[in-house]
Amino acid sequence: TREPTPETTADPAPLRIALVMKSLANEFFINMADGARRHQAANADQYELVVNGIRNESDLAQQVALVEQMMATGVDAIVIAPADSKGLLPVARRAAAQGIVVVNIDNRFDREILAGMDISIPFVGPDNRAGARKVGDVLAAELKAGDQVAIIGGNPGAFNAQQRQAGFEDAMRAADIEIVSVQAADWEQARAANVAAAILGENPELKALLCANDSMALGAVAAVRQSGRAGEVLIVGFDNISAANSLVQSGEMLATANQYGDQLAVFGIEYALEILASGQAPADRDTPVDVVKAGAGQ
Amino acid sequence: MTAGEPPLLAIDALHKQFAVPVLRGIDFTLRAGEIHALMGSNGAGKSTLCNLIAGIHRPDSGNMRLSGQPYQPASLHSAEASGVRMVMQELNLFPTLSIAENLCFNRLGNRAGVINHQALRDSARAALARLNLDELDPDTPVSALGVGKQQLVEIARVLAQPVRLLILDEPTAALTDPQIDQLFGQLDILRSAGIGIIYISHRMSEIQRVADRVSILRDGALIATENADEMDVERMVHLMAGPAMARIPPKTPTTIAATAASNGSATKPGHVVLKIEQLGRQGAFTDINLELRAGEVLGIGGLIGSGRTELLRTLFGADTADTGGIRLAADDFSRLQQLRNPAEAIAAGIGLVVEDRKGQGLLLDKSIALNIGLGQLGTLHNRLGIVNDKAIADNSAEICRQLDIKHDDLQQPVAQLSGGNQQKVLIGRWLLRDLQILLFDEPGRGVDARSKLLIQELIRDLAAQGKAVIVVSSETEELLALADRVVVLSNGRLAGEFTADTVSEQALLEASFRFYTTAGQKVAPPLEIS
Amino acid sequence: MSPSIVGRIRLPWNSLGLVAVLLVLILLFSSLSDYFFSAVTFRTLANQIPTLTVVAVGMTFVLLIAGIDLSVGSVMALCAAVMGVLMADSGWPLVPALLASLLTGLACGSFSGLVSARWAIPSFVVTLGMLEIARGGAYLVTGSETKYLGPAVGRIGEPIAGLGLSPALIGAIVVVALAQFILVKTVFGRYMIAIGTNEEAVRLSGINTVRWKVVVFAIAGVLAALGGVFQLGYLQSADPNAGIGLELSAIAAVVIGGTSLSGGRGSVVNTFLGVLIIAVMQTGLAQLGVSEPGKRIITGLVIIGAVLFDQYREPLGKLLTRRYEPKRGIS
Amino acid sequence: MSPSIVGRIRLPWNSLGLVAVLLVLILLFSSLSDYFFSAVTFRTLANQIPTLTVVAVGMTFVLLIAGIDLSVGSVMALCAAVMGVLMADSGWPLVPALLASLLTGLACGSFSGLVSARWAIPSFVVTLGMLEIARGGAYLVTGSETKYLGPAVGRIGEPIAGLGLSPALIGAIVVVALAQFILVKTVFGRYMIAIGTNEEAVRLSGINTVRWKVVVFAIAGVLAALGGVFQLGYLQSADPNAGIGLELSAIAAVVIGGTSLSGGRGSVVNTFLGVLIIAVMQTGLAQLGVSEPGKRIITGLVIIGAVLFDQYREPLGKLLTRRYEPKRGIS
Ligand SMILES: Nc1ncnc2c1ncn2[C@@H]1O[C@H](COP(=O)(O)OP(=O)(O)OP(=O)(O)O)[C@@H](O)[C@H]1O
Ligand SMILES: Nc1ncnc2c1ncn2[C@@H]1O[C@H](COP(=O)(O)OP(=O)(O)OP(=O)(O)O)[C@@H](O)[C@H]1O
Ligand SMILES: [Mg+2]
Ligand SMILES: [Mg+2]
Repeated sequence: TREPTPETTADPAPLRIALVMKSLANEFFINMADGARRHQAANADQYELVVNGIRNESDLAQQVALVEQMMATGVDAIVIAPADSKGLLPVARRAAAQGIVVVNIDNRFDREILAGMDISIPFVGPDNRAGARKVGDVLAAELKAGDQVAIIGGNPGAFNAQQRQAGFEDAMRAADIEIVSVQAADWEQARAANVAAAILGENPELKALLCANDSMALGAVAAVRQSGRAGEVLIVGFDNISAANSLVQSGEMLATANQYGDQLAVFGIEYALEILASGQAPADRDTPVDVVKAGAGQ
Repeated sequence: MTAGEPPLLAIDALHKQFAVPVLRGIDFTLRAGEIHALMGSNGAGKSTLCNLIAGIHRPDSGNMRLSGQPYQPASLHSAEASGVRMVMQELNLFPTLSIAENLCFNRLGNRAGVINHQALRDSARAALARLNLDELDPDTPVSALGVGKQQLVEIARVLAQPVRLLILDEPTAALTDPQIDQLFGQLDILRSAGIGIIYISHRMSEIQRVADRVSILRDGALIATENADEMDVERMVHLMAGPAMARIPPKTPTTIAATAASNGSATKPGHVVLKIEQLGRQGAFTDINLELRAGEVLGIGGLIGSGRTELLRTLFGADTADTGGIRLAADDFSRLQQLRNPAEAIAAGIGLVVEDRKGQGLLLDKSIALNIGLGQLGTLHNRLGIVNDKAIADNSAEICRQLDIKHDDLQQPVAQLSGGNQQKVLIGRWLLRDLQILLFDEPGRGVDARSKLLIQELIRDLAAQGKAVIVVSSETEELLALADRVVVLSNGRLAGEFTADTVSEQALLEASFRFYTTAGQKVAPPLEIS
Repeated sequence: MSPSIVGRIRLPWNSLGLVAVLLVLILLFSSLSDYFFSAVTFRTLANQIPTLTVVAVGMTFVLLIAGIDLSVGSVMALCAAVMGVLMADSGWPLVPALLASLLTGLACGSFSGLVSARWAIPSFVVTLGMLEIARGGAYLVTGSETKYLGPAVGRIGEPIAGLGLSPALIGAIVVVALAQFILVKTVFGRYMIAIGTNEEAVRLSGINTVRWKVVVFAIAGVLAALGGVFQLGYLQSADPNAGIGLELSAIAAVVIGGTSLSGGRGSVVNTFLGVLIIAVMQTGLAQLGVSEPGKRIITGLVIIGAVLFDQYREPLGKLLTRRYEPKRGIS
Repeated sequence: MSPSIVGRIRLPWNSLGLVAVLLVLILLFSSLSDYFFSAVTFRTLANQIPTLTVVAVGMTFVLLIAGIDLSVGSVMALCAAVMGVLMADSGWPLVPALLASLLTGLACGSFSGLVSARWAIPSFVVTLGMLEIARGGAYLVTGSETKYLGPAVGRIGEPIAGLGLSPALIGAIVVVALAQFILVKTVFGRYMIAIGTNEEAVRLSGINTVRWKVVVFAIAGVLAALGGVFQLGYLQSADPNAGIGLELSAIAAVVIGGTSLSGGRGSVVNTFLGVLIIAVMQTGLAQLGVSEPGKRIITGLVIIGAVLFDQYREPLGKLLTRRYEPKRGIS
């Protein structure tokens, strides 16, 4: 129907790009998807977009299946935010082998393994570890050496959970602040609240809680409030979902990290289009991660 | 022992206690090649004794010898291994397995554990043939059979295997005469083959027909063993009841007139309360037309599987009819309707005492009080919905007295009661409700002679109070004793109606066969009934 | 088991084993952590249990009639979401929003109950479907965003001055008491037990089993909603991903409380004890900072251990069960 | 629904309803998406179903004996993890690692079976415990990170040249065929059904029900392990978080296949159809790029709808069940 773009005279159909995400059930990825859709609407003449996410962020098999289903629908490019930095590589490779352009966003494929493969998959996205480090540094600035903090992590084994935890630890170590406890709360608000409450009970001296995402940060806020130590215990999160943002503005949270999710997918798509056009794979590109603090930008 | 060689089974000083002592020092012998009847009122301990012999329970003390050898079965299985087999009082089939698989359950496959269904079917057919059940397809799942047929399959299962000592615990409770004759035919064969048979039944006539010797149990004690021909009905009833004499003198009314008279309710036909018109249900019965009058007891006879249970269930709204319907006096019979569920039936003043007490009647592991009071809960509570436990307990106690239900405590689970007493609990539930029309499906099932008379009297009283009653019974005696009018179902169709002067066992029997044509379903002409 | 469930007489005795397990856990954690046995910890617990408690009470009723409700987690999320959106976006005041949320729960529960009772579909399947549907609904109404409400709902979860107990906790305790009363004293309670024991027998004694089953699921739905409200008060925000896996925790609590999965036997009080056992264990493990694998393994062992212990505290009970319920729905 | 499911005679007839549902779905998606009805799609499906299939077969056996196994997801993850670690870190070759993984599954299954059968603890509780334990184990062995194996295990999942089918798929189909044979043609199969309907009677006829129940759970464990192996081949890596919620999908497949949750009635072939229905639905929805809420809601409705349809395809069947199996374990 649409006018074929010059670089695809080979096939008359418009380009089809699949965006495969970790989940479509939380704000961060919803923003990502919306950003992508807006971009597609603006460039409707260039490509069609199919957006998919898995029901449970840790279900690799289902995401692999998604990629295959997209391959089945003969897309020209797949922009993927992998649920795991290793588990998704084989299928990505198969896609690439079929001549489908694969672009990796949000969380990075494992470098060594990728290197070991005969393909190159460009990465566009934030460095979770660096981002967490930044947030950690902002927190450290509020604390003094020797203070006690605790980390509430995501699903153990989830790649970005590990990255963010590592980033937090880097920052704390740098400011030699003591991490008294590291516990997982599976990205979940209620679970985080319970874990945080327990940690607070066990550590009367606790000065801060570092949470690997904002949902858990919200839980931590509740726990701190209930323990009557609001103000004494600082809380930082990650992702800058709107609820967390308002808490940061109101000062109940110290800071969170903004990865510009809405841009992320767009960058990926632009990369894909570029490769489809030029056949050249551009270099990896780290997108910015900014710390959101009270008063600072949304 | 008279003869030199030891009896097939010798029991002495057997004790068994559950909550209370159930068997106290039983001495008992069974000779090879005899049919030994075991009689006793409900809860006397018959089933328990047999359960001990069959290895289901273990005695507390006392010992058993099987043809001289010490015999202590560790389980039903080990008992069967030594040739002792039992048909239990309650059904123990696997509903979702086929008849064939049930019949051959403990010898299903070859050494590799693989089943040869053809072989299975063949041996099943053979087993069924012995009870003249050729019309049953071995592949039918047992759940598709009526209770009576399931009982026959159960018997066939036991008969199908080699046996030295056979125990039958009320095998005929759900059977009709032709099958009973068939069964007795088999028993005679076994007897002459030198098999010892323990036979439990509450039906005097049967005892006199088949038994060589009779032993009477009372309250867990074996109080007499005599030759059957030396023992008449009065004596048996007397022994079972014991010195604490039965409230009502034992009697076996034989004709409708007799009953009617004996109950003082000269059968004056009241006004019609229910009209059944062209009622039919796929695979069970067709084109049933009947009128039911206040103050009458309508008996329904027929062979097993003739559709009686289904007819009652349909009247009660438990199953849906495919054709026709009923008219009620409430709206002057203006509306031909079908009750959609039991709740509607009760609203319309109809109650049903079901046939399958275990599966569809009782809450086995719940208290006697709850089981009897279940139907009343809806009324016995205050505005807040708080149950009036006192009232329920009182009612239950009263019912237990009326039907003399042998129990230790109203909070006792019904499962702990003997079969007959369980049946009485079920009946009690319905006596407590004041309904205009009551349907009884095999009310006397497993109930001892005296209680049976009690129940019959109660039913007559209901009629006398102007209620209308339908009684399905496979026991011709019971029908004659109870009913003002008897209709017979044959293969799901009405096959005749009888009143006091036209009825006879022979007539009922002939009617029962009327609509069975195919060779398979035709049953051998019945023997004369002594 | 024995008739005792019907007569309240033996209830306390039945609870003994659970109380023992609970005490053991408390002693254990107190000895392992200097801070466990403290007001703080118990305030923490008091904040956590209301949601699980009310949901588990609803689950107890459902299991009593030999049903199951897998949808409680999603339904809770949906109801919290509805309340959150109404307050945050549509600016409704607390009470009407709260009622709307309870109504949502009522609707979900009634739907599940109606479909499964009226058409005799296993409730497992119907509520499995509802689990998906309600979760989808939660995403829809929130646009998959966590709704932050702030102090507006705070008072639900904050201790009432002087009393030291939060409305949520009080509400939960009232629910437990009321439910136990209903179960033991009222006709409805008897019907639940009877239906769970032998539904057909109950139907054939002229009781409208369909209606009562629907009522039970409706109650479970409302209680799930209430749980959502409590959580909303606690977290001051509505998360569309809340309550994932809640059904298993709830069932675990109920079963630890000795309620039979095949229906006809159970006690709300014991369910509450089950909830406490789970909550104490989670808090304790978190306070000790046990590693994630450790937490999982210990949790698993405690679940099995608690039931095993409870079972054998009263071997006679077991024999009776063995003897009279050869056919367990889910053995 | 009708008892006849067990007799092989009526099997085809019983499967009709499911086949119908399946065809409807396929037609629907084909009409909605230009890409759905293509060889590629079906190859995709072929890659996805093996794991769910074998796990669901194990679940069918467990439900047949009126049990339930909630631990399959975690056990699968644990077994895949064991295999992954052995190959990646300890450098074991494929076959021994595979055997070790199956043994792990066997151990987990036998443990659950033994505890629940020997001490008459509801399998729901025991396997709920095992769900936590095995997950913890998976975290332990992998150190909570995904193990990448690469092509070493790839061939399990890759289509065999010429044949076009992957060993995994072939394996899954063999399992289905074998299991159906066992169920219908062997003594063991009949015992499962008998235990599911009247365990006591089976025990009385001198059969060691405990042993058979343990065997059933052991089989379920091994099949969960096999599912893990297949997934390992598919992902070429072992993820300790794999299989979360798998138990529900498996049970959904089994129940859609018409197996009774209260035991005694079921068919492996129909379970397989249930798996296909679920897989087709997921693939179709993904290809259409339906929104997450949409996916959830549609999935839920299809689950309920499929069972409802299957139930009423044969209303007589329902009456039979009504009349002769009043006490449904989980109704
Ligand atoms: N498991 C049990 N626990 C407690 N009491 C029991 C148990 N089984 C049987 N009883 C009691 O033992 C007594 C004898 O029961 P049994 O079944 O042997 O009577 P029966 O002679 O067979 O009566 P029926 O003619 O009604 O079958 C009854 O009082 C019954 O309540
Ligand atoms: N749900 C059913 N499905 C198939 N056949 C049935 C069903 N219910 C009853 N039948 C058959 O229909 C006939 C009527 O059964 P029903 O139980 O009503 O007979 P009955 O006269 O009461 O004899 P009994 O109850 O003593 O077996 C029997 O052949 C029975 O096997
Ligand atoms: Mg008896
Ligand atoms: Mg009948």
